[in-house]
Amino acid sequence: MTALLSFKDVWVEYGDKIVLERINLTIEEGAFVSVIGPSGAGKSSLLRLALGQEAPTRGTILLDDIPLAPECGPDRGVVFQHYSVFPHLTALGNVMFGLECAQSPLLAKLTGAARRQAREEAAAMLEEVGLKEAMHSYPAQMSGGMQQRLAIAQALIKRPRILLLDEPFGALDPGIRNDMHQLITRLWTDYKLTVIMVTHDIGEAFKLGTRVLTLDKWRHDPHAPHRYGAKVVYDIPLERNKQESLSQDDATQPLSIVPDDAGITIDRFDNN
Amino acid sequence: MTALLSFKDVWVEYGDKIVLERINLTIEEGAFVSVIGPSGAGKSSLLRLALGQEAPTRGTILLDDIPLAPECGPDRGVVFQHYSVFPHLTALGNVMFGLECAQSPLLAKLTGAARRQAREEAAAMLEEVGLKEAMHSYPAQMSGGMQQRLAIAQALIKRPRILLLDEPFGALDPGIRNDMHQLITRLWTDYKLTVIMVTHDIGEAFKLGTRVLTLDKWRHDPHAPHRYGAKVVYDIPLERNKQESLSQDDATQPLSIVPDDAGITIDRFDNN
Amino acid sequence: MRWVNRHVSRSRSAMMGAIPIVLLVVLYLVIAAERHAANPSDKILPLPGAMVEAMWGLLFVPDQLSGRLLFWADTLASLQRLFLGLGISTLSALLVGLLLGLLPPVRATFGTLVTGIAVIPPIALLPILFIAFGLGETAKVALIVIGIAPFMIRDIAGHVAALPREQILKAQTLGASTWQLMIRVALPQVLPRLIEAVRLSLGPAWVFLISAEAIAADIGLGYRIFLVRRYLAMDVILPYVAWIALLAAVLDMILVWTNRKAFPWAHGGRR
Amino acid sequence: MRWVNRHVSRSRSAMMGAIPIVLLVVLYLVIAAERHAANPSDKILPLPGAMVEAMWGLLFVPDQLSGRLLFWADTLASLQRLFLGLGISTLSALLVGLLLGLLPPVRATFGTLVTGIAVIPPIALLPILFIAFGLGETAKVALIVIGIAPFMIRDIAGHVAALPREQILKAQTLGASTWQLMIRVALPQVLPRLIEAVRLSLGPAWVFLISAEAIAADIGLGYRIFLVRRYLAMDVILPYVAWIALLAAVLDMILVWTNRKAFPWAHGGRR
Amino acid sequence: AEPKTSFKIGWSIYAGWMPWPYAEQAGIVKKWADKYGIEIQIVQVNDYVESVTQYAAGQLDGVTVANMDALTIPAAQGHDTTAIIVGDYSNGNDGVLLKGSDQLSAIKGRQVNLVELSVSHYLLARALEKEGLALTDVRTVNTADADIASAFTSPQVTAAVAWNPQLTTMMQQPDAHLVFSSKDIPGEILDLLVVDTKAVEANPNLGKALAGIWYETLALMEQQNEAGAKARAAMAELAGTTPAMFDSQLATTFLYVDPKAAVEATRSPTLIENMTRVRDFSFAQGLFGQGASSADAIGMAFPGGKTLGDTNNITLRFDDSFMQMAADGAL
Ligand SMILES: Nc1ncnc2c1ncn2[C@@H]1O[C@H](COP(=O)(O)OP(=O)(O)OP(=O)(O)O)[C@@H](O)[C@H]1O
Ligand SMILES: Nc1ncnc2c1ncn2[C@@H]1O[C@H](COP(=O)(O)OP(=O)(O)OP(=O)(O)O)[C@@H](O)[C@H]1O
Ligand SMILES: [Mg+2]
Ligand SMILES: [Mg+2]
Repeated sequence: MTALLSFKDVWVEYGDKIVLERINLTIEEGAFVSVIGPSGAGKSSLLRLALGQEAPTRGTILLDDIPLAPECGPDRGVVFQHYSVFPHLTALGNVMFGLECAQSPLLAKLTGAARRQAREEAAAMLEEVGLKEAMHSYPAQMSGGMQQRLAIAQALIKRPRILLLDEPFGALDPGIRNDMHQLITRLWTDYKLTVIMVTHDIGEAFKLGTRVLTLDKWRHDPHAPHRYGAKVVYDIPLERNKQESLSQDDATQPLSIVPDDAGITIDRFDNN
Repeated sequence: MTALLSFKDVWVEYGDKIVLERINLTIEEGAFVSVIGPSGAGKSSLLRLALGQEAPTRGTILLDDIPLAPECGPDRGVVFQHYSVFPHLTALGNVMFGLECAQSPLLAKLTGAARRQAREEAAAMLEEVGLKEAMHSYPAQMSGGMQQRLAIAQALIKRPRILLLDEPFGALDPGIRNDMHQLITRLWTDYKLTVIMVTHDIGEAFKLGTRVLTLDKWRHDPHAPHRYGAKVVYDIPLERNKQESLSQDDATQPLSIVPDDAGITIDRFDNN
Repeated sequence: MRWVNRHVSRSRSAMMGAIPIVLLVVLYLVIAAERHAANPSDKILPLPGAMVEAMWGLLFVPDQLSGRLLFWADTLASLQRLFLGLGISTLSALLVGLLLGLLPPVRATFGTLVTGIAVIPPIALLPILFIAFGLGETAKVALIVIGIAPFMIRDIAGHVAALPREQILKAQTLGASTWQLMIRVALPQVLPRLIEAVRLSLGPAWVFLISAEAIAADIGLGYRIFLVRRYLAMDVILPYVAWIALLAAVLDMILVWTNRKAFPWAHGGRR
Repeated sequence: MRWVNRHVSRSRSAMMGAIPIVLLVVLYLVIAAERHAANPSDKILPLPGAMVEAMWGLLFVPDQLSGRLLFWADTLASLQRLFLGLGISTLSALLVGLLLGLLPPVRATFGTLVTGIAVIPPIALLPILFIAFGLGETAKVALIVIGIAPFMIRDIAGHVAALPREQILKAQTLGASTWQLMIRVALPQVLPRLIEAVRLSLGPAWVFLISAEAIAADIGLGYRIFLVRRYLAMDVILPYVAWIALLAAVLDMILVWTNRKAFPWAHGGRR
Repeated sequence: AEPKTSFKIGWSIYAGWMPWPYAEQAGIVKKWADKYGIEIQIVQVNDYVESVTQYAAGQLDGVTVANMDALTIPAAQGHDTTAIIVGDYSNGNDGVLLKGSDQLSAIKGRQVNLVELSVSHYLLARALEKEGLALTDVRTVNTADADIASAFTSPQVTAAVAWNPQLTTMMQQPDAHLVFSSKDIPGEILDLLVVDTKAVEANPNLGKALAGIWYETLALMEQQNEAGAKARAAMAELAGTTPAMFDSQLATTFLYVDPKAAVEATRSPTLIENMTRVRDFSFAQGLFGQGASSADAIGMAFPGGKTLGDTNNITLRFDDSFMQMAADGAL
């Protein structure tokens, strides 16, 4: 498989605080990369870089071997950690938005048959995330988990080439979370997406990913805590989950080998 | 133990949508109640009732056998699902706020020795949640997990009689989460707090709670999905975790019997 | 219960809101009565009787020459100017505000200019204004627009610029072009604020309208006030001012109501 | 790159901001030159030479009667009034705005009154103002305050009322009394908006200042403008207006800068 | 080119000018305009100064104005202006008011509120002159004409100069004394109708129509019968006042009802004398603008070829020909 996204010696700094340090990373087309690491390590920062929301302080990021513009576009979909949806649109409106933008450049509003079709598609996606009955609710009328699912539905309906997920299932109960796992795996296989997912659930990381990255500070100086940034300290490929091997298989099979978290979270405190 | 908080035939409705239905519940002083249930079931609504943020549509809530005023006070501490902290205060300022309010009624600002002491106390609490080095950062400069820990520290420093936690550890990695479990259990035992905690992690619910409540719709009519609200469908006492039994014991011992989620999350979809 | 938590029902709120106004009216009556006791021909704080008498003719007796009921003709003329001015300002605030708030290059280029225009007191430019727009209706409407539009533009632009960055990013990942972002994300979210801005501008709009009518007009509420001011006819001025306040308050209420009805998403929060 | 994403650096921004202003100046010069070609004694759009000449005397030659340099004396007098008016308005906006925004009973009782005052055009009530405040400096400052304070109060109250409900609740669970909530939660968070409100009020404040000076004064920028207005002495009016705009723009810049420096938390976001 | 046939005449509220709007509403304007095949629009400008500056800026073709302002505003700006009707002179319509004293001399050292650089300023200068004082002996505070009445109610204001109708209002203050008025300087404050010289030269019908309107209206309002009273009542209403108040204002206005009297006043040498005084005061106050080097900078022309000041820069002309036509019944 070819390199879709590559980070070349990337640094992220805020003032004199080093957050990410010397990140060298190549993500292949069709990969499902799980990113884990302690709170404050820089996982969200890494996603922001890939999204084009922020430019690295040093280093370059290449998308298809072309330097990434500090701009995000429809090739990348995102679910933010603080899941944000459009407060002025109903659930249905939020999900339809992407379809409308693509099909109606001028008004971003559809009419007639096109509208009906987009509506159906959006309704189907909402049903998949379990929001069928909240279709006409505004985000302010939804619970936390419902808003999160809405954000997922909104990103998934576009089938973006790269999907960036920042703790997408954090506010969901195990049952619904499992359904979401199935959904995302199905879309990932069907549409050959590339997924980068930040999660705190190590089981989830290993269950879904074809590769698990662990971000953490590689050194810690108690007198100058901001001197050292996080690096990729573990990079575990999981052949088992690769799309080829999954294609005949059921993606939702439970994984038997979920590593204990003790080995992965190295220094839990003082990461900030 | 005596009844601290009791719900008597409580209903919560939004327009014609019934969210909570006929809730009858007695929470004893010193209990650690874990609340689980599918997304959108009404867990946060239940906490809002206990907090006094919202009044029930029908029914009464008694605190110490006195009807609860629709007002929250320093006897109840809270960590919201969308963890919110004061954006204009640093981490330290956020944690000190509660101490300052109590000790300086006029200006809510401390000086001299009192200030130094409050500062130390707050710093110690921040260290406990792993934010020692981010003490002088503003919330906008923190990661999601750091903000969540800040919100926890802010609530804990007041040692409120009743602590209401809405998915307090959702954005934390397993290592830090474990530390938080220890912290909260210690404070709970030391200060004889009463805790109501909403969580999606069933393991966590059973590990920490003395009682696990499951909220869910008791009936579902596909043609009128809003007709039926959620009730307490399971109410499992866990003698093992009770404060008496814990006092000599280590609270953080891993629980061996974590029930499978299949039996608890009854109808995962269409709860909204 | 703590004062922050004392919710006041709508009907009680209306009652409580009336209290200070009633008190003020009573205070006025007491002072006016006192002044009249000292000087029965006092013109500055007329008693209600005098006001009713003075207003009667304006309200119900057609003007000999034109056959119009002056009070109503004044009201009509002023409201027409006011609505035109407000309408133009609102539209331009929406248009320019969106562009300015959303597009950094536009903001860089025109932000300073808008600020500059906003801080130039249009009253100082009155002579130029009348020369540029003539003595007709245009100049009056123009004064209102020049007076309030820059403020509204800046307010809307500020609000658009303060939209959560995440929303702008997310819309782009969903394929929205700048234009689509503007009309589907920024525009609808800024509409409630636009209504707010209109509310806040109502006061200044009246000020500019009255200033314009004071200088060049032959009809209008402001014209009448400045006309009779030569005679210190407070018995006409005060009812006119009260009428303006009433009109403005009703407008304000309509705007509040519209805001609540038209944008349920902005008010359907958890509160 | 999409226009929304085109970030403009500060130095370029300053340059781009100058473009439309320079263009306007050039446009003025062209039109003025044209008018002067047609009528050499045209007074409405004076050429720069005439302005310099007219201003020279005001700037550098002491006035025969008072011995003052008129331009500077005018500026000083006006700025003094302006700052007093702005200061009083800002303080009262903060005070009343906090109370109104935070405490529902206060809002219910005084909200209507503030709205009422906000929409009453103060220049219509001048006679009453004269009685209450006389004709001296107090009256001028009072006109500014009455003109802008209600707007600022409403703006601040609206902003306080829009603080996330969660924060108010949380502060209470942390033991904050209403008073503590006001000074420790609402006040500091509303300060950036207060500076914003002062910025937005600068324009109206100048308007009221100039109106006040037009009505009764013997010194001040507005006085001078209205005095020479009758001779259509645009060669004095235009430089004066430009000077006012410059003063206001500088004030505006200082306020923006203060806002950024004083409230890092409000600007230290992820952007 | 076709001569212009559509004209705008501005007016503002003053006792001596109220016949204009009345004539408009009573159809007299239309009658005369039709007769001479032109269109005349009578435009009210609420603010007196604004009406004159608008005329000076070319937005109006004619305006009602006091002699001093005609000289210092349009004429001083090089706007060639012709006074075709000398309507009246102020005979008590302008006055100096003092509180607490009925002696003019008490004004010394006081703060005086007035519309600066206007006829009020001139009146004040003349009053001080008669008292042997100079303008430097008082402190003037510019006060808008619409606000001066209410300003005078403030205890801080103890001296003011104003014209009617404000003057009447102000005199009703318990403590107010009229210590000097235009009655003391008859004929010096004239109320004119001026028009753009070029316009009236190009189309003399304008002058004829205006003269026709004016004298027909004056004749009507001077009738001491019901029709006259009705006309005056209508004018009072237009001025925003009561008929009684309006009549009292007319009493202090010396209207040249008879065109012959107006012609006579325009031809009399006292006009030149008065204008000399006015222009000297104006020049001393800097009202001729920066460019003027002497009181002669602006030229004036009077009937019979008499002139005053720079003959190469005549911008204010007194033309009695239309009044004469009215007197001759030749309109
Ligand atoms: N303002 C409102 N108007 C209408 N419905 C509302 C409103 N607020 C909440 N609801 C509904 O109440 C139900 C319960 O919401 P609540 O936030 O209590 O759920 P929850 O159990 O906390 O879910 P989650 O686990 O996703 O946070 C949801 O179905 C939601 O749609
Ligand atoms: N604007 C900023 N200024 C200063 N420091 C910042 C800023 N934004 C983020 N940081 C710091 O960058 C670090 C990484 O933040 P990031 O949000 O990427 O963490 P994370 O790995 O996503 O953590 P979490 O799991 O808690 O969400 C944090 O220590 C945070 O304090
Ligand atoms: Mg994160
Ligand atoms: Mg919830």
